[in-house]
Amino acid sequence: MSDSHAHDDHGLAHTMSPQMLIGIWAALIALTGITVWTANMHLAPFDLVIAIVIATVKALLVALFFMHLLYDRPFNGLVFMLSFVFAGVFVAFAMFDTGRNQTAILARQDAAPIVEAWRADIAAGSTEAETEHLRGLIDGSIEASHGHGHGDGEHGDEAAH
Amino acid sequence: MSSTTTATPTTTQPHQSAPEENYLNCSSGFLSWFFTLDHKRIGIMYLVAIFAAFGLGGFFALALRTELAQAGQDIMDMNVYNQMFTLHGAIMVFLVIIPSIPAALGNFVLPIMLGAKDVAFPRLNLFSFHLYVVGAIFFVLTLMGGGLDTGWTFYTPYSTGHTDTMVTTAVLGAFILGFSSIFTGINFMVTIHKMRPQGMGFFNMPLFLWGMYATAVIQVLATPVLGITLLMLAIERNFGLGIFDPALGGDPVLFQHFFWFYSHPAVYIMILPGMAVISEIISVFSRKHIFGYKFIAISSIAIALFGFFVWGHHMFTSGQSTAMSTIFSAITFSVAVPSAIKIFNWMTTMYKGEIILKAPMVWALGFLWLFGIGGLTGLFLGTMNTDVYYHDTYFVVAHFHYVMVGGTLWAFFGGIYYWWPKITGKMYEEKPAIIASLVSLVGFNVLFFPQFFLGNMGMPRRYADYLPKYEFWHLVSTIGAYILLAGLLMVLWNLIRSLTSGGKAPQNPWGANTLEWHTPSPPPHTNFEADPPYAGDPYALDHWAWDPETQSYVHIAASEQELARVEGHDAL
Amino acid sequence: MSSTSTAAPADSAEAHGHGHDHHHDPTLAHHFDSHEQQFDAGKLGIWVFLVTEILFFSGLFCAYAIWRANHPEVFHYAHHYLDTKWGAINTVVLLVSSLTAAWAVRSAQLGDQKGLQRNLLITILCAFGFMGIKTIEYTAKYHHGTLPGANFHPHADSMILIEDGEFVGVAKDVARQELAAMYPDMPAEGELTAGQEEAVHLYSAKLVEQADPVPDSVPVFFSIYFFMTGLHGVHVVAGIFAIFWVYLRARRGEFTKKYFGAVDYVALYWHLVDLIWIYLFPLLYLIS
Amino acid sequence: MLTHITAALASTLATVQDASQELTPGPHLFPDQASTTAAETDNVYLFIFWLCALAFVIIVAGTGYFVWKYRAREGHKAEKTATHDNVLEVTWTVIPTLLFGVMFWVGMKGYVGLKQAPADAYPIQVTAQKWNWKFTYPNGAESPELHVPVGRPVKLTMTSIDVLHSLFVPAFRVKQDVVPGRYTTLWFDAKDGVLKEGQDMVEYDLFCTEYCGEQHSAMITKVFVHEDESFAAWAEETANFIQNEPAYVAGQKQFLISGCNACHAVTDEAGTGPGLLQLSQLIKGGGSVDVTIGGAQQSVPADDNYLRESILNASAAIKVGYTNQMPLFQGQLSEEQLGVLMIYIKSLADENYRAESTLSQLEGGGEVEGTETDTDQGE
Repeated sequence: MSDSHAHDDHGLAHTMSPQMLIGIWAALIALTGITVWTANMHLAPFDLVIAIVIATVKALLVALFFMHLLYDRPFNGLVFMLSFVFAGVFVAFAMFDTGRNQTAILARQDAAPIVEAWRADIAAGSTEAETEHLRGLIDGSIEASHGHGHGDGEHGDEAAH
Repeated sequence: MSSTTTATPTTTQPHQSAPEENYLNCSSGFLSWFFTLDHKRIGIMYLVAIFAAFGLGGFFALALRTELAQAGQDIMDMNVYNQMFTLHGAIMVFLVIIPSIPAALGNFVLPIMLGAKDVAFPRLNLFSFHLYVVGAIFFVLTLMGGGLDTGWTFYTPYSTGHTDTMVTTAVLGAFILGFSSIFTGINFMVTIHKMRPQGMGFFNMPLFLWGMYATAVIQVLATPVLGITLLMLAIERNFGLGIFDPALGGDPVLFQHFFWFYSHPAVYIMILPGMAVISEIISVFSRKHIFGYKFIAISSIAIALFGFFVWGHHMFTSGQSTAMSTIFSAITFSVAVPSAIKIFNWMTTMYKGEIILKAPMVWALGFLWLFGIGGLTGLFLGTMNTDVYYHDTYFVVAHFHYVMVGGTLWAFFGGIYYWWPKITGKMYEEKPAIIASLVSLVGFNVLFFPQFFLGNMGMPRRYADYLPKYEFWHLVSTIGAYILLAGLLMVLWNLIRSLTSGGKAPQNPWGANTLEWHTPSPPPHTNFEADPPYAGDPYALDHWAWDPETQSYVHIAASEQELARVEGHDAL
Repeated sequence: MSSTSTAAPADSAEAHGHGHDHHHDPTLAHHFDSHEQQFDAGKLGIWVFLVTEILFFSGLFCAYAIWRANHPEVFHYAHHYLDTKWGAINTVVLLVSSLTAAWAVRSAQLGDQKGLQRNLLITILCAFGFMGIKTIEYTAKYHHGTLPGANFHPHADSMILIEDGEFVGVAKDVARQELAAMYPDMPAEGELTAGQEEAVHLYSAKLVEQADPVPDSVPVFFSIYFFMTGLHGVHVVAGIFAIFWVYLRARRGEFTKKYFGAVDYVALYWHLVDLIWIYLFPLLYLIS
Repeated sequence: MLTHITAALASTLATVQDASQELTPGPHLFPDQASTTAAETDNVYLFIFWLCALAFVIIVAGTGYFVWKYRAREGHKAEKTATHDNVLEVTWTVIPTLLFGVMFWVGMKGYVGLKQAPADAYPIQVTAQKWNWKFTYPNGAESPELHVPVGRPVKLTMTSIDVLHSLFVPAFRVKQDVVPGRYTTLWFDAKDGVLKEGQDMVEYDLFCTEYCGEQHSAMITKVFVHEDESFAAWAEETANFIQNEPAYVAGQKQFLISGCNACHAVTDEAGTGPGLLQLSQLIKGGGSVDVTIGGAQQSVPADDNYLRESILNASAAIKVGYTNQMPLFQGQLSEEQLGVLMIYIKSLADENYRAESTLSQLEGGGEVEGTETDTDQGE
């Protein structure tokens, strides 16, 4: 077979040593930390680039060592690479075209009705928010109108931010 | 049986008559088929399923043509018409043309050609067949539960927000069929890579395997994108995803990019296997070594790869940017070159040959002519300003039917006739088979050639009704449809006749040298009775000579390695 | 089969046996010549499968890329709704599981049954952990009404406030602080009465009105977020089943030094799931 | 089959002429070359056609000849010839490649030409919706057919309010999809030659070529190419028809402009939507209509309010027995347009609405309102 008999000497496949496994893993954890850290430094406009570069380094570590690509038959690696080439072409061509057409598309962006809908929705929620009413509610002299539209206090602690 | 025993007719004789055990009679009962791991039986089940689907799609086609025979709404209203052309397209593409050659013939032939006992992953193979069945069921559900009227292209936003037909069911069906196709692709790719016999390097493979390999590459790389696209479509429709629907700020043209990234390569999933079959038939029935083996092989791969960079030529009028259209048009022509190369090599193979006009060859010649027209008319559509005129007119309809039907379907029937003796162990009647092929050929051209004229006259496609000035050619076209129907019925009748009352097929009725002809017809359960013979040059046809006694070809020149092999084998 | 009788000396011993004893070896499928061929076939098969997975996800990454390129403002605004903390924790969880998965392969190769089972178990646990955290995140989104596409109806309380392009905070929290500053009766933290709850709600609605307008097509960000993480989640769940299947087989001691393909293949799949998350994390959570 | 194809081919070969002339009906059956760019497209077509004809003859003649010359027969055996020949391969790789290169080049030149509208082009807004076209002209005129001046480049700026459509004028050899959520443009120049002596107008077909639902194949209209004065006159008249014509007559025109006729008959005949005569009678007699409002079935009085709502936002109350197919006309119709439309529908059953006086007479020729709302279509 074109690509066979490359590794007869060590069994069916290469075996990773514990040191290597731990080492690679530590590196991955470290890189995760770094990427979070850099993200908080607001390095725009390079932030995206940096994030992608770090992610790619991590991906390479996983692929080459955890997935044994470094020791595997070269053809398997080639196959894997191929997928990124074609995915890349797909994304690149599609992006290039939509990018060129943005002017035409943006001309109608404001037509997203849903956004309008919930904006109105929220505006309504605040109409009778006068100071008096607020004070009353807070010191308890006014009964809370139960089942008001938007209450979700009990889940507040999960608020994403 | 290993070819050495065929060395003399005498030893062949008793073998031919003995009712030996084969994959057909080794076990029986529905379950022994439906849950078999034997690639041969799976191939046959595909064959049956595909014929059934073809019948359904063909029925829709006839209904459409009948409606269009004259202007005005005659036998169906616009809604029904829209549903019929949609289901005709969807069924023919997803259930017939795409699986036709790879899943049916490929499953049967590929492992035997490799001298293997089975494909690399028999369970996966069975699984893809079961997926195919499930997908088909989803299509039937679509049919029952209110039909589908989006066109097989599912263009947004019509499919997401403007039709209340069974889009989701149909989309899921196509999604499942996609995975059936993917798994077949993976299976064939691995089988070809890892299970080639000793002495068969990539460049000693029969060209059929090259074609299958190229097809598998596309199935693996393109079909997943169809999967995600349809998934996004379903979610867009049911949950307002907002990627494709302009009402949510999405972009309908983006959907067309997603869709054609799969669906253009899919065109090559459909035609490459056809070319692969033709490469075998032409050589065998010209009694000549195939010409330009390497170029035919490489051109298949080239088509497979280039095919990925040309999808935008379906979108010249869609609102795609001029720059992108230009790039796509340029690359599009690069795909045309390998096809041209193949055609010329096939013709040169026939040159100074000994051309035997049996059914497979007649279908193959039909392929050359019809695919010739289909391919050439493609040039008008790859060229940008003529495409602006022809896009979404009957010219396109005629073009892709010449490729899909005149190309793939003709090759499919050629392949069926070619491997029929091997698959069933029965011979078919030659004369009716040839007549059937010719009738179909005439019918096909009467059916589709006028549609080029309609295209030139500016007749748009997907029209339930049309202006009176188009009536004449539509009528001609409809007449052709019925002639084609007659031809195909004759084919069916001919094949059934052979099953019921066909003569016993010899091991090698055509004198081909690929490995499947080195084993009895039909093959035993494990494909070869002993170890398969050494795989020499698949096109060394002069190793076989016609033997009038057995009415079959017998092996005359066992190659050196082979003899060596056999001695070694006896020693064990 | 084919290659046997003329096979290279290396596997001729096996080849010699072919046709007779491979029926006795349950771990070698009848249509393969040698364990090596069987293993390599499976390996190539799984790699090709991973290729299809990459292209499957490519559609989503394409949608992401196009939207981020054309509407960066949407991403800069909407990522504040995601919780980097959870994202980071999940990344670590997956990395741990990747390590144990790789280690499981090593154990299998060395025939260390105990280690194999232990590693597989840890991997499964991590997978569950990952899904657990995802559930927490999804529930929060559900309660805040930040659902994909047409279902995007965020509650005023949980909307993100941006003023002059600067991130201020979640409306509910800001509201509570400002109210506390204005009214002595309003506790800065701790339990709130129903009335105070409503006050906070009404006031946040007011804040939201005054804050910078929310960019159009924000719903699409959540479409992409839910679709990408959701599809990834489906793969995690599938992984749980696959690994569990391998674990059961390992418990039955089915794997040997010559036959551990299943472990390797499932591990490869699991690494890919990890690999996709490695990209999802910065692309969705870490936008500055 | 050979006979058939060669016949079809022969008939085409036989009568081909120089493409710069008109090809009607001609061997290739093209429609008139009615635009300045049509000839170039047809020339490119002819160039490729002849190459294809040649290639096809080579394939058919070649294979046919071989089949006959080398047919299996007594005493004829296949000759062993070379199994490959790189010179040959390179030849039939390079020659097609070069030809394809030329095709790409000429095609691209033509395409770029089709994409670049001249600066002085006459602008027309196109709004497509299931299943009719609305063309809006700079002076506020609106029409369901496309009217253009002869010998002057025209630029269409197009958008759709529902699904994909595609505007195709065979005679002009132009086609462009109409995409919801964005603007696409198309230009052409109806060349002077199309108007024969004494003609002041000539018409061509205009098709929708992107499948858009049930009545896709009915989404057909006409292009009228006018000689200059007659175009100006037409535009003037059309812009002001609401003022200058009796309300119910204007209403009838508006009925066509808004494409109501695509789904609604003015008899009781049911189409995609209900026929309107019955409604008109109900309004006259003060009857009521059974409708589904938010899934619940109920009966509402058939009065002006119901009529108005049904026009502006039909989905609010769907007449029992019909599906929600009607597009939203809220914000698409000015009060004048809506007014005359309602008068026309009521006039179907009620003579009293057939008054002959016109708005401009009533307003004493007051200035035209509503044209603003007409022109800001889809901006």
